[in-house]
This record gives sequence, C-alpha cells and structure tokens, in this order.
Amino acid sequence: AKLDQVKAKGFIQCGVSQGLPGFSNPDDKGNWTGLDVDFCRAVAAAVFGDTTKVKFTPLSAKDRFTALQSGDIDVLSRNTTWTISRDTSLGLNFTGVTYYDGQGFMIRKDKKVNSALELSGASVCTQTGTTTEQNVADFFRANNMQYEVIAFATADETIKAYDSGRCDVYTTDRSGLAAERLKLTNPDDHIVLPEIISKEPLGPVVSHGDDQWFDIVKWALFAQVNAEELGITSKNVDEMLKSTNPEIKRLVGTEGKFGEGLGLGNDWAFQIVKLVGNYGEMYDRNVGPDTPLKLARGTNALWTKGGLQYAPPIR
Amino acid sequence: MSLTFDDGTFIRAQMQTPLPPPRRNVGVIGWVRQNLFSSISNGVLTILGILLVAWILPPLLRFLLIDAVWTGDNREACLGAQVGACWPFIKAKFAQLIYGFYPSGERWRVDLVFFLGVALLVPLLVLSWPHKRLNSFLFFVAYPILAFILLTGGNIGASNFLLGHFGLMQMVAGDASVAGLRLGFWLDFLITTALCVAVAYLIGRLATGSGRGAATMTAYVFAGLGAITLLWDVDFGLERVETRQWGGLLVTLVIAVTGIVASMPLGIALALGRRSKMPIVRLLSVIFIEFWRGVPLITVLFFATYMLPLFLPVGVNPDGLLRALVGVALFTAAYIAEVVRGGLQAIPKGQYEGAMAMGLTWSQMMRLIILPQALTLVIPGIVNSFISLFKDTTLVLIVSIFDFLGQLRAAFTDPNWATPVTLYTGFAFAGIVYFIFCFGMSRYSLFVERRLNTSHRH
Amino acid sequence: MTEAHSIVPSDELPAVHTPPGREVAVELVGVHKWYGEFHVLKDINLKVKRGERIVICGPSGSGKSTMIRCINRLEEHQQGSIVVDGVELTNDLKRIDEIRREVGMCFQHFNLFPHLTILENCTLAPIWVRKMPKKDAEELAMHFLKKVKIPEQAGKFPGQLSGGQQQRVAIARALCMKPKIMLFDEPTSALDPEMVKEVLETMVSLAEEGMTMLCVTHEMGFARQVANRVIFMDAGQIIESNEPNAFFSNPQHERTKLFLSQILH
Amino acid sequence: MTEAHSIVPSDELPAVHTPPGREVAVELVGVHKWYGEFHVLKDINLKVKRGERIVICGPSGSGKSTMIRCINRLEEHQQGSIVVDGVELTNDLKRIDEIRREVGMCFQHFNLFPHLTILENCTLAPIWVRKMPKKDAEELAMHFLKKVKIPEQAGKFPGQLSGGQQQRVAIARALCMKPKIMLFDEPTSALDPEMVKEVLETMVSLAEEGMTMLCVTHEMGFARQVANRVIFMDAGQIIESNEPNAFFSNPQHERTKLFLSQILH
Amino acid sequence: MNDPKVRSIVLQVVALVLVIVLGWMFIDNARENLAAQKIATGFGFMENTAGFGISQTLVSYSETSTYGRAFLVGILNTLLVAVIGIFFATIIGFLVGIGRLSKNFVIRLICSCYVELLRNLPPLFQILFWYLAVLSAMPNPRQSISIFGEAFISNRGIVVPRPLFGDGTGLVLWTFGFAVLATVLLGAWGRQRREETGRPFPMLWIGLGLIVGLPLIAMIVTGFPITFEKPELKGFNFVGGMRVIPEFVALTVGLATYTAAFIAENVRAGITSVSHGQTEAANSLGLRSGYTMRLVVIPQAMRVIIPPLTSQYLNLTKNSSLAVAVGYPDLVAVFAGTTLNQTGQAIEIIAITMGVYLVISIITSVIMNTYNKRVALVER
Ligand SMILES: Nc1ncnc2c1ncn2[C@@H]1O[C@H](COP(=O)(O)OP(=O)(O)OP(=O)(O)O)[C@@H](O)[C@H]1O
Ligand SMILES: Nc1ncnc2c1ncn2[C@@H]1O[C@H](COP(=O)(O)OP(=O)(O)OP(=O)(O)O)[C@@H](O)[C@H]1O
Ligand SMILES: [Mg+2]
Ligand SMILES: [Mg+2]
Repeated sequence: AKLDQVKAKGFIQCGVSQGLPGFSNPDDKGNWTGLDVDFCRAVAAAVFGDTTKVKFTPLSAKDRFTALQSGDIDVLSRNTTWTISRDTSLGLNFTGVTYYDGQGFMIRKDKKVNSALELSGASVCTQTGTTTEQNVADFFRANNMQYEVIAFATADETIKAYDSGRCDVYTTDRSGLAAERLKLTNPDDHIVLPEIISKEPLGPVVSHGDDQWFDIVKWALFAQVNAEELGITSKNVDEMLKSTNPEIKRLVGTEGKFGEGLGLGNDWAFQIVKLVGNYGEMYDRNVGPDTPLKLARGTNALWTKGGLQYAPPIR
Repeated sequence: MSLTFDDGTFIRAQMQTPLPPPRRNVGVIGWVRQNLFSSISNGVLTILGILLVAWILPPLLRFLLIDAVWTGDNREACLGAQVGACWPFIKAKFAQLIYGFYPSGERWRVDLVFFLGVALLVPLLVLSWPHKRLNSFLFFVAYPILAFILLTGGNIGASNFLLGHFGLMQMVAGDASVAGLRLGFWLDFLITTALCVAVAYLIGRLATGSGRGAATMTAYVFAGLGAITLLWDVDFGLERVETRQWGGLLVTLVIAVTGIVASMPLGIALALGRRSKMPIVRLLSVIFIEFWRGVPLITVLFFATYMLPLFLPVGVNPDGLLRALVGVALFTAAYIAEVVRGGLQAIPKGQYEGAMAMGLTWSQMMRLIILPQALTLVIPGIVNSFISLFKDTTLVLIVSIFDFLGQLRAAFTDPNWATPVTLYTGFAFAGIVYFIFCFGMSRYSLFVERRLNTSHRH
Repeated sequence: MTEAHSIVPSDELPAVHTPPGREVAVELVGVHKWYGEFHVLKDINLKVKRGERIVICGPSGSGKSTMIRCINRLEEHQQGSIVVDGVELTNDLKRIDEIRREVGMCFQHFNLFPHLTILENCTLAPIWVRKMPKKDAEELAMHFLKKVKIPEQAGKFPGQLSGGQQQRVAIARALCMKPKIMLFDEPTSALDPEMVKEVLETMVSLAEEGMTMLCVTHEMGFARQVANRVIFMDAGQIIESNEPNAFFSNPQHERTKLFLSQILH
Repeated sequence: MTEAHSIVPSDELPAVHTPPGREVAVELVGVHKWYGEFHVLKDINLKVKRGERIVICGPSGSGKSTMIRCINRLEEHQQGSIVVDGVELTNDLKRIDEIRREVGMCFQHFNLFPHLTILENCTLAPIWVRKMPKKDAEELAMHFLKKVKIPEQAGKFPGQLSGGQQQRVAIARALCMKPKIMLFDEPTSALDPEMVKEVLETMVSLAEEGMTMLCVTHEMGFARQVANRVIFMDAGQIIESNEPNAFFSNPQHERTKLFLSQILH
Repeated sequence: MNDPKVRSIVLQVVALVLVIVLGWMFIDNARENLAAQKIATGFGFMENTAGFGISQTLVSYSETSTYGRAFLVGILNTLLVAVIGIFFATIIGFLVGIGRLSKNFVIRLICSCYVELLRNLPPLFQILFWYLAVLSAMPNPRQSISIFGEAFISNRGIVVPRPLFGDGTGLVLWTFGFAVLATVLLGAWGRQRREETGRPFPMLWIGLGLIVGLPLIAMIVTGFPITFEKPELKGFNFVGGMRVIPEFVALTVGLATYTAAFIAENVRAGITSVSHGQTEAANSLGLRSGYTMRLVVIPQAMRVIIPPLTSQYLNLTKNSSLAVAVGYPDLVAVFAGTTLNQTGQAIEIIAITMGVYLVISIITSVIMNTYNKRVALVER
C-alpha cells in the first residue's frame, strides 16, 4: 500500500506548482513555502510526526497528472481545480478543497468601472492557463460584450503589460490578482471588481486505487478545519491535551483510536496541529491579511463564520 | 650619392640604409582626424554615434547604480516612486540562483565541481600551457565521471542492462549482490559485451576482411563503459541528490557544457556523413540534420517530455535532466554539423590528395589533416552555435527543470519580494550573467582564431 | 576624358594626345614608403615621359610591386611626391578616382571578378565609371578581346579559363578604360612557355601604338625588344637605370651583374 | 619496407635495392582514361626502369598531370593496366596504400599542410604510416631539409615561406617517406628565376643518387642535364620519346618541332 | 573484400539495419504504450469549438471558431512575424556588418557593441525589453497621438482606417494593377535606355506618379467607391479601422535586431573573405567605393554569407515561438499553448507543430539553396 511505501521511503513526495505566490514558492533560503506546501507538510506530520519528511516536485500544469499517475509523486497539492472530468476520467481522486478560488477582474480606478458588466470593448490581459481564457470568452459572450484578449506565458509579463496600460483589465484567479497586485507601481490605483466569473475549488489530489492513502490525505485537511473550529492552535494544542471537551479529546487523540483506522498513530491530528497549525493558521501564515497578499478569508472562512470551509466531524 | 646622366641612365653609388618611419599620424589630434572626421559624412556619423551613446547610457546607469536600492530585507525596501534596481532581492536569492534547491549541507560538492572544472579548463584554454593530452583526458574523461559522482552522489544501483529488459537475467542471478553491486547486472553486462564483440568481429570481417580491429574497438568501448558504470555504482557514502533538486546556474552550466562537449563529435560525424559518397549514409545524415535544424528547441523538449516516454519500453522513464540533455545535444549537433560541413567544403582538394599521396588512411587523413584545418576555419560558426546553446538552456523550464532563469522566475513568485522593479532587477542581473559567459566565449574564440591562423604570420 | 564617349571606329586605336606641358606622364620625387617599421621604398626618383616604355626588374621582395601600386595609389606613400598625368597624389578622393581612370593596372594575380563573365569583367568599368552605353562598352570590349586573341571566350567565367587566357583578359579589361598609362605587374608569371609568348606579343603590339607603359617582368626578351629603359631595383631602391642594350651588355653595379648572371643561365 | 625503421646514418642515402625480376619500376600498358565524355589519356604505353629519370613535357592540357596522377592512383584509369613496383593497380585499397607508400609525389601546387610546421609536415607520414618513432622521424626530416638547404625553416609554418622554399619543403616531405619512385609535377612553375635554379639543383642531386624519377617540367636545361629520356605529350598521347640529346637536336614529329621552336625563343 | 565498393555497401547495410531496428522498436513501443494508457488519439479535436479569443487574426476568427481555425490563425501570425522579421533583420544585419568594417572609429565601435551586446543577451530579454519600452513610450488611447485625425498611435497599437469596398471598386483596383504593371515595364525600358544611352531615367518619380495618380483619377471618375472606416475611440478602445498591435511590433523588432547581430557577423565574415585583390582591382579601374561594394564585393561575399544566413532565417522563424512571452498569438502560443492546455492532446499537437515548423524551414532552405546555386562560381 502507498502508506507502507511512503514509510519505507521515509518521506512523502509532493507535487507543487512551479511558483505561485502564497501557495507554493521558494523563500529566501530556498525552502518551499505556501498554503499548498504547508498542506503537504501537514500530511507529513500526520504520517511521520515530522514536517521535514517531505520532498517537493515543482510541476507544470501539463505534467502534474502524469506525475501522479506514474507514481512519481504521492500527493499533488498544486492549485488544481476540482472538475468532474478530472475526478472521473484521469484516475484521480480529489480529497477536498484547501482554497475556494474564482476568476476575477482587476481594473484601474480611474476607468470608473464598478462592474464587470461594463467592460464591453475592453482589452483583457491574462495568463494562458487551462481554463482562464475560456472563462473570459464565455463571460463576455454570455453578456454580449466585445473584448480583446492578450494572453501571456507568465504572470510577471502579464502584470507588467497591464501596469503599462496595454490592457484595461487584468483577469486571473482572485488569489492571483492579490499576489500580482503587489507588483503594480501604484497598487492603490486599482480595484478588483466584485464579479467572480468561475468557480475554482482548489484541492489536493491522489491517484485511484489506494483508499487508505486517500483517507489520510482527506482527513489531514479535515483535521485542520476541525481544529480551527474547535479553537485548537499550534500554540495551545499541548494544553488541549488536558482538555475535557470530548470533541477536542477525539481530535488530539486522547480519546478513541481514530488514527488506527488510517493506519497512523492516534496523535496524527495532534501532530498536524502542533507542527503545521490549524487551517486558519495555515491560511493566515501564507495568504492572510498579515502577509503581503492580504487576502481576506471570504469564502474560505469557516462555515460558522459564513464561509464554505466545513469538515465532517471526527468521531 | 649616385650618378645620373642626361639620357636617363642612373647608377646608385651608395645604398640607402633603412630609416624609421615619419611620425606624422600620431598624437590624439592626428588619430581623431583620421578616425573620426576624415570627411564630412564621417563627421556627421561620428556625432550621431556619440549622441546615440549619450541617449542610451545615462538611464541605464541610473537604473542599475544611481537610483538602485542596496540594502533591505524584504519588498518594503524597494517600494517607492523613483526606485532603481532592487539589489537586496538578488542578494537574498543569490544562493538559489547558483545552486537551485540543492541541499544546503551538500553544496560543497557543487563548489568542488565548479572549482575542479575551472582548474582543469583554464590550462586547457591557455594554448601555450603544456601537457594538453593529460589535461584533455582529465577534463573530458575523468572530470565528467567525477562530477557525476559528486553531483548525484553516485551509487546508481545499476540493475538492468540489455538482457535484463527481456527478463532473462533474473532467472540466472536473481537479486544477489556483492558489496552493493548487483550480480545480475554485471553478468548481463559481460554477456552483452561478448555478444557485441562477436557481432563487431563478424561485420568487420565482412567489410574489411579482418574483424580484429572492429572487435578490439568494441571491447575497448565496453570496457570503458563498464569501468564508468562500476565507478558510478560504488557507494561512496555521499547523500543522493536527485537532479530534480538541482537548479540555477548549476543546471545551466551542466546543460551547456554537456551539450557543447557531446554535440561536437556528433556534429562532426554527421558532417562527414553528409559529405559521404555512400548514398544511404548521406541520406540518413541529411534527414537527421534537417529535422533537428528545422524544429524549434521548445518542441523538441516538449517531445522529450511528453512523447519520448511513449516510444520507450514500458517502465523506462529517463531522468528529466537527461532527456533535456539529449535533446539539447542532438539539436546543437545538427547545427554544428552544418557549420563543420562548411569548413570541410572550404578545404581544397589538394589537401586530400597530398594526404593520400603520402599513404595516410582515410581516418588518419581526416584526423590529422582535414579536420584540424576545417575546424579552425569555422571556429566563429561553432562559437555562434555554442552561444545560442548557452542561451537556449533557459527553455528547459518546460521540462520542470529550474535552470538559472527558471530559478529566477521562481524567485519572482515570492510575495515577500514582489515589487514593481523586481522583474527588471532580476532580468538585469540575469542579463549580466548571460552576457559574461557569452561574451567570454565570443572573445576567447576570437583569440583562438587569431592564434591558430598560420597563414599570414610573418 | 573628352573622347570617352567616342567608339573605336576601326581596328586602330586613336593616337595618344599629348597636351603641351604634359610630356611627363609619371614623376616620382624622393618617394619613401614604410610598412609599419619596415622601410620598403627608399628615395625613389623616376620620371617617365609620355609614350615611354619602362621595364622594372629585380629580386623578389625588392619593392617593385609596391612602387607600381603607389602610382595608382593602391598604397599610400609617406614622403616625397608622386605626380601622375599632371595631378599630384594626395588624400583627395576625387583626384585619386580621376587618376585611376587614366591609369590601367594589370595585376600579378589577375584579380578578375569571378562572378562576372569575361565580357562583363571588361564592360563593368566603362559602363559605371565612364557612363558608356552598354552596347558601346561591349563593342569596345570585344575589340580588345580580339586584340588579345580570345574573343570566343567572352561568355565564359574567369574560372573556366586557363591561366594564360585569364592573364590576357586582365590586360583587355584594363585597356577597355582606354588608360593613358598602363602598369603591368609580372604579366607572364605562372604561365606556360607557349602562353608567355602570346601575352608578350600582345604587349608589344600595345607598345607599338605608343602607350606609356611600366612593366615589372623578368622576361628579358621582352625588355630587349620593347623597352626604352630598364630599371633594376633591390632593397627598395633603384640601383640602376639604363637603356636595354647597355643594361644587359654592360651592367654597371655589382648587384646588377650578380642578378643578371643568375637569370641568363 | 623492411628497412623502414632504420635511420639514415650518414649523409648518404642507402643504395636502392633492386630485387631480381623487379627491374621495371613503373609500367603502363594501353592505358586509357576519360573524364566523363572527354578522352584525356589515349593508349599510353610506358615502361620505366628502376633508376631511370624521365622528363615529360608538352603543351598545357595535354594530360601530363593526369598521367602522373594515375601512377599513384589519385585518378582512376578505365582501361589498360598500370603496374607499379611489381603491383598492379586495382580497386584493392590495401594495395593502393602499399604503392602510395613507395611512390612519392611532389605537386604542382605543393599541397603542404598549412596547419603544421615544416618539420611536422615532413614527419607526419613517417610517424603515422611507417610507424617510426617521433625522434627518428625528426632526425630523418632534418636530414632531408638540410639536403634541400632549408633546415633553419623547420619550425615555421608553410604560410610563412616564400614559394621557392615551399617547393623545396614539398620535395623534402616526399623524400622523408624514402620512396622508391618520385613523381614531380612542374616543380618549378610559379617560381622566381633565382628560385628555379635552387630547386633544380636539389633535384639534380637526387638524381645523382639513383632514384627513379618522373618529372613534368619545361625547364629544358634540367632535361638536358639529368634525364635519361624525354617524353613529349600532346592531346593525351605520347608523341615522341627519346633520349635528351636526340630529342632536342633532332625532333622527329612535326608537333614536337613546333613546340620546341616556341620554347627556345 | 578490400574493395571500397564492397566495404561501403556493407557499412550502409549495417547502418540501415540499425536504423530500421531502432525505428521498429520505437514504433512498437509507442503502439503498446498508447494501447496501455488509453490515450485518445486522432485529429477529431480540430473540429471542436475553440472557445477562446485571439488578439490578432489575419483571417476571420471568433471564439466560436474551431481549433482548426485557431491553428490556421497561429500559422499565419507566425509567418507574418517571420517574413517581416527576416526582411528587417537582413537589412539591419547588412548595414551593421558593413559598418563593422567602416573607417570611422565611432561607427565601428557602435556596430561592434551592437553585435556583442545583442548577440550575447538572451532573445527573451530583448523582446521583453522592446515590448515594455514600446508600451511605456506610448500614451493611452485617450491621449493617443493622432495623425490628421485618421490614424492613431497609442499603447493599443497603431490604428489606421480600414478600406471598405463599394461599387466600382473593381475599376480602381484594375487601374492600380495596370499602373503597377506599367511601372514595371517602364522601369525595364528605362534600364535598357540607360544601358544604351547612358542617360538615367527618373524612374522613381514617374513610377510614383503612375501608381498614385492613375488610381486617383479612376477614383474620381467612379465617384470614390472606396470609403474608409475611420477608427473611433469608443469606451475603452478604438473601434473600427485596422490595428497593428504592440506585441507584434515588439516581437518583430526584438527578433529582427537580435538576428541582425548574427547576420552582421556572417556578413562581415563574407566581406573579409573576398580577397583584397578584388577591391584593389575595382579601385584601379576607377570604381568608387560604393560601386565597388555593390558590384564586386557583395556579389562575391554572398557565396560565403548565404549558408549561415539560411541558418539565421531558420532561427528567426523558430525563435518567433518566444511570442508567448509578450502575448503575441503565434503558432506555439495559440496551438501548442492554449489549445494543448484545453484539449490535452499533446502528441498530436506537438507533432503537428513540429511538422509546420519543419515545412517552413525546408521551404526556406530550398529557396535559399536555389539562390545559392545561382550565385555559385562557375569553375572548371
Ligand atoms: N602589407 C605589407 N606589410 C608589410 N610588409 C609588406 C607588405 N607588403 C609587402 N611587404 C614587404 O615589402 C617588400 C616589397 O614587396 P613587393 O611586393 O613590392 O616586392 P616585389 O619586388 O614585387 O617582389 P616579387 O617579385 O616577389 O613580386 C617585401 O619584402 C614584402 O615582404
Ligand atoms: N576533373 C576534370 N574533369 C574534366 N576534365 C578535366 C579534369 N581535370 C583535367 N581535365 C582536362 O584534362 C586535360 C588534361 O589535364 P592535365 O591537368 O593532365 O593537363 P597537363 O598536361 O598537366 O597541363 P598543364 O601543363 O597545364 O598542367 C585538360 O584538357 C583538362 O581540361
Ligand atoms: Mg611583386
Ligand atoms: Mg599539369
């Protein structure tokens, strides 16, 4: 089974993106950081109790699935949109949603546009991706608007072209908009329009055929979300071991033997929270308001706070 | 001094001694006159040229030096209205740009490889340095083997040779191993060697009457191959570093150097093939050359990544870097072949005849007479190809290999350094690095060209 | 210059006009030349009258070619003055072009244009320099090609001719500009004995028409037959200058004697 | 072949061995050759004895070079047989290599290797073909360079030598293989008169040592002095073959008479 | 057995057998692999709706067009860049190459710097430089530079009026065609007259007059059937008219100047390979330096220049695949990029792309080789 292979290897091979600010990018020391990366570390924490036992493979959009199919990587945590065709026809399983994203527009304030529906005739800068260009085309066609699209290979050139006035609007996933905004000469002169023209639930993927491994990856995320819901953080998790709240006890492993079902130790969730943190911590650390990206929780808030992050209970 | 008669008769009585030349055209003014303002149109051109320089240089200097930011820890330092290059960004990412994701504890291995490379290359490049033979051997044979062991960690765990693929060896040897070396592999290797030697002997016998030469050649090749594999298979206790973790300048140099070294012999062979009198050999060479020359390197690398695995037996999945290396080498070889062909065409027939008349064999003639001259003639073309190759290494990003530029692009995605000038700074720095290497090659080739030119040295 | 547009009516060349006061075709006074530090020409003094035919000889490397090349400014001299056809050679490009139009040159290595046919080689300069209509230029070229006995080669390329034929084309090409002065640099080197004869015959016939000629050659037969004066050079200097009979029968200078003794073996 | 490894001990070359039954060095019987449709050599019959010295002359394009080049198979003949040193020339590569080792050739255009020094030019073949140790080869090369009087040029490159010096290097290079037969193709074309003399002197001294020589040349002085036989070719055929005195004083064929009359002007 | 013929036959047979065995192995493996991975193959996808927009289309195209149409658009865009880039690269390359041999020190220095700088920097940087430099130099559409109110230059590109053809256009076009023909014929006659009489013929002016004048007269006669759709600033952008987009300009300029640096080196090598004697001979005939260059040196240098020049043309064409960096929709961006991303049919798409480039390259090679044969020297 995958778990045994991974244990034998001594590390998890995790596919990440080749560089997406806040999700997976190398930091000054050459370590991969970001939301997607931290999730891989969470899985490593669950399996090994050690976040360093993970190796990263940067993958392009084109070879990410092949890498998974061929077993080069154990888990793919690389902003991959969950769609039915990918879930069913590629021999893969999506394990959950680490980030609810959607394609949006950014525009200069002085254009005095408040809605994407006023964009008729605009020039649109975008990065070639799997669906970005199609989404724009569909949106403008559905609303009977004219447009001109200029598609670049990388985000860096796209934002430069937009900044220099080549385009009226810049479109990409909203997380991307926040990241690229940092590179604008005057970030405050630009606004993000309210419309979201596509649903982009991004989540980790594993390959078909090993349900145990599928469960481990799935529940690693659920454990983080549950931890946030229960108020368990990496700072207070040690105290939480003494908690009497049965829900907390089940999560940190002081009650029940839920780890066994996954083939792991019963402290699996404890390790995740201890070493990586709960979902909120992970979010805030990588993309939250205190980071340069300054992304509000929005749809990624807990269901209790009006967002979509909801995890089945541990019991 | 001399006798001159009315009828034009003249006899010199005393020979003149050579005098030093007059110093008329020396001095700054003389030089300026002659070189800059020798005519009106020349003067106009001179002034236009100076204006052009005055137009380009100042903004460049301002961005790179005057307005540049020199210290800081994150993006905050480089924000602002009139900011030039953001050098702290480069400083923060410098190690990555050189080593990629190579584990920081193991970077001494890369340093050692760099150091050895320079130490062996410099005496090779200095034409007057003695011991060229030993030096070439060290650089072209010993160094690559050593570099391979150092960079990857060696201990490749050789398991399958030719027969192994057909599942034949397992039965005989199983998984037994001695001192970490798998017996199955080595048995397989020996049998394959014997088979190949035999085949070579047969072919040689058919073609030239005596198969001994071909057989010993093959035996030597296999012995070399075996020795190298053996070395690579030994466990030196170095940590294994996958090529995936390599990156930055390291990858750029590995690809460029391997590409250059591998494409030369291949290109020469192709050029000779294209000029061969044997129609099939010629046709194959032409097809090969025109194919590789006709398609963009991007698609070649695409091919290597997405399609090559399809053409190989199931389960054989060569390393990504290796695929890129092969692609780059074949691509460059096609260009080199065309350049070399040009050189071969320029060698007068008399040189061939001179060599033949002395009783040299074909290979001696090529090696000793024709190729040295042809290659010297086309040094500029070869270096042009190398410069292109060096710059084209950036395309390996497609194969998920982070070369120098790829690593830079990855660094751009760090939100901690996302500023309006990050991109320009990065590209300016990369531009300088690429320029240094390419310009070095171009100048060195000029120097060699002059040195090897034996025709007009008085 | 004035008769540039007239075509040759008969087989005869028009006689060379000698404007008054211009009876000196070429005059070199105290000419020195250096190649870098190397002193090639040392104090050359030479006066060539119109219609005179001068043969220059001397050992290899003595500066014969260099001197000839200075006369139409293919090389620059550093000291002294050279006056050709009444015009002094300076850096003035206009004047140099003017002089080159009047001075024909026939190179040691022919220097034919390999990408042009023989006819085109000959008509190139008349058309572009003399602005002669193409038809006239071709007629003129054929006239001279006939004179050097290779009219049938007009359509071929230089690469298709034998050495001797190329040599003759070079002469015809120079003549097509109807120069007042002709410079020949070893016009018979690298030729077969039979060819040598033909080329020399061509030159003799030119000489008979009264053209001013300076010719570097070692064909002593030619010198005897045609030259008004023989000049012997060595080490960048004119050693001896005399009329042919005296030169051959009674050389004065030691160096000349030695040289002649080796040639006439 | 057997003495390939011995070095020359003194200034003298070893006497040429003549194995019994091999007194004929070169024999051409009914040789024909075509270039495409062009019949260059027509029924050539020639027998050269060991130690014989033959001069070949004739007008340009008569096939002299072609014939010489057939003898060491730089050109292929289509009909007839050529036997060199007892070996018949066929397509067999081994044999051709064997013959080329025994036949030295000195080209009309020298064909020196410009990227090698003079010494390297001379030692190349002894080292790679005769497998001689480098030191011995160099000694041998210096021996012959001395013989042609240019030992001081050994370290230079061909491009730095004058034509006459290059010519002599070409001779020395051929001799370093210690060939039994030497072929010379116009060894004095394109040379200065002073140089011609030097080259011919070298050849005379070789001839005196008894080497078999075939030499294309128009230097009749050389023919008179050295040759055993003079062959006159025209239009691809041997027109006349005679010993020198008879050839010059009393040519038989009309064509020969015409040719000689033009040379001896 | 020592016969070279036998030898060469054996060698060739061995080579052929090797190639066939290798090829067979490849094909066999591919068959097996394809079957095993159930990868969809076939070119049916070319008929599917593309569903994405393209910023520059030389033939009509919209989001509802097929992938096949997008493919065609990509090819045409690539060809456009290649042809125009080659044209300018050749001109600049020759000028700089000749400039490197100039007598003027400053010109020589500038040309050397040009070559060393542009040749040794990656083309990607240069294209980006031009793109961002061009963009930053241009005003936004509202402040666009207006040329007589007809054409506008802004950071959206250069917009010019688009001709709309009404009734009677045929006549105007015919007269235009006639004028061109007449000019060509007249030119030929003029050249002939020049050769015959030596008098020059003012071809430029007469030709211009003909080509502009005749259609103008025809227009007046037919009452101006050709109207122009003037571009207008509407909302964000200009509407109507024809537009040259900045991506195209930057890519073409970048590629042309980059390739020109290589061409310049080839040209220099070619010129220096023409022996000095040729220049001297031309000079001694009285030809001025301009004529000498044009009539004697360049024609001979061409022999040396053409083979590497062909390589450079191929390189320029292939480097046009860098287009995607500046958002120009060339073949690789549109087809091997967006289309590949959307359909995932890597094998077919990469194979087709390689095929297209191969065909373009081979056509270029054939044309250049034909020309090369024509300028080859005739020798014995
Ligand atoms: N460009 C040059 N630079 C330096 N030295 C030169 C140059 N050209 C010629 N020389 C030298 O100038 C001297 C005279 O050369 P020149 O060609 O005039 O000789 P020459 O008398 O014509 O000899 P030959 O009979 O061999 O043609 C020679 O010693 C030669 O080496
Ligand atoms: N490769 C070839 N193809 C066709 N014809 C050739 C070829 N080589 C030589 N010829 C012709 O063969 C004839 C004999 O040439 P060859 O070189 O033997 O003459 P030669 O007697 O040596 O003359 P020269 O004294 O000028 O050297 C000439 O007419 C020549 O044009
Ligand atoms: Mg001379
Ligand atoms: Mg000959």
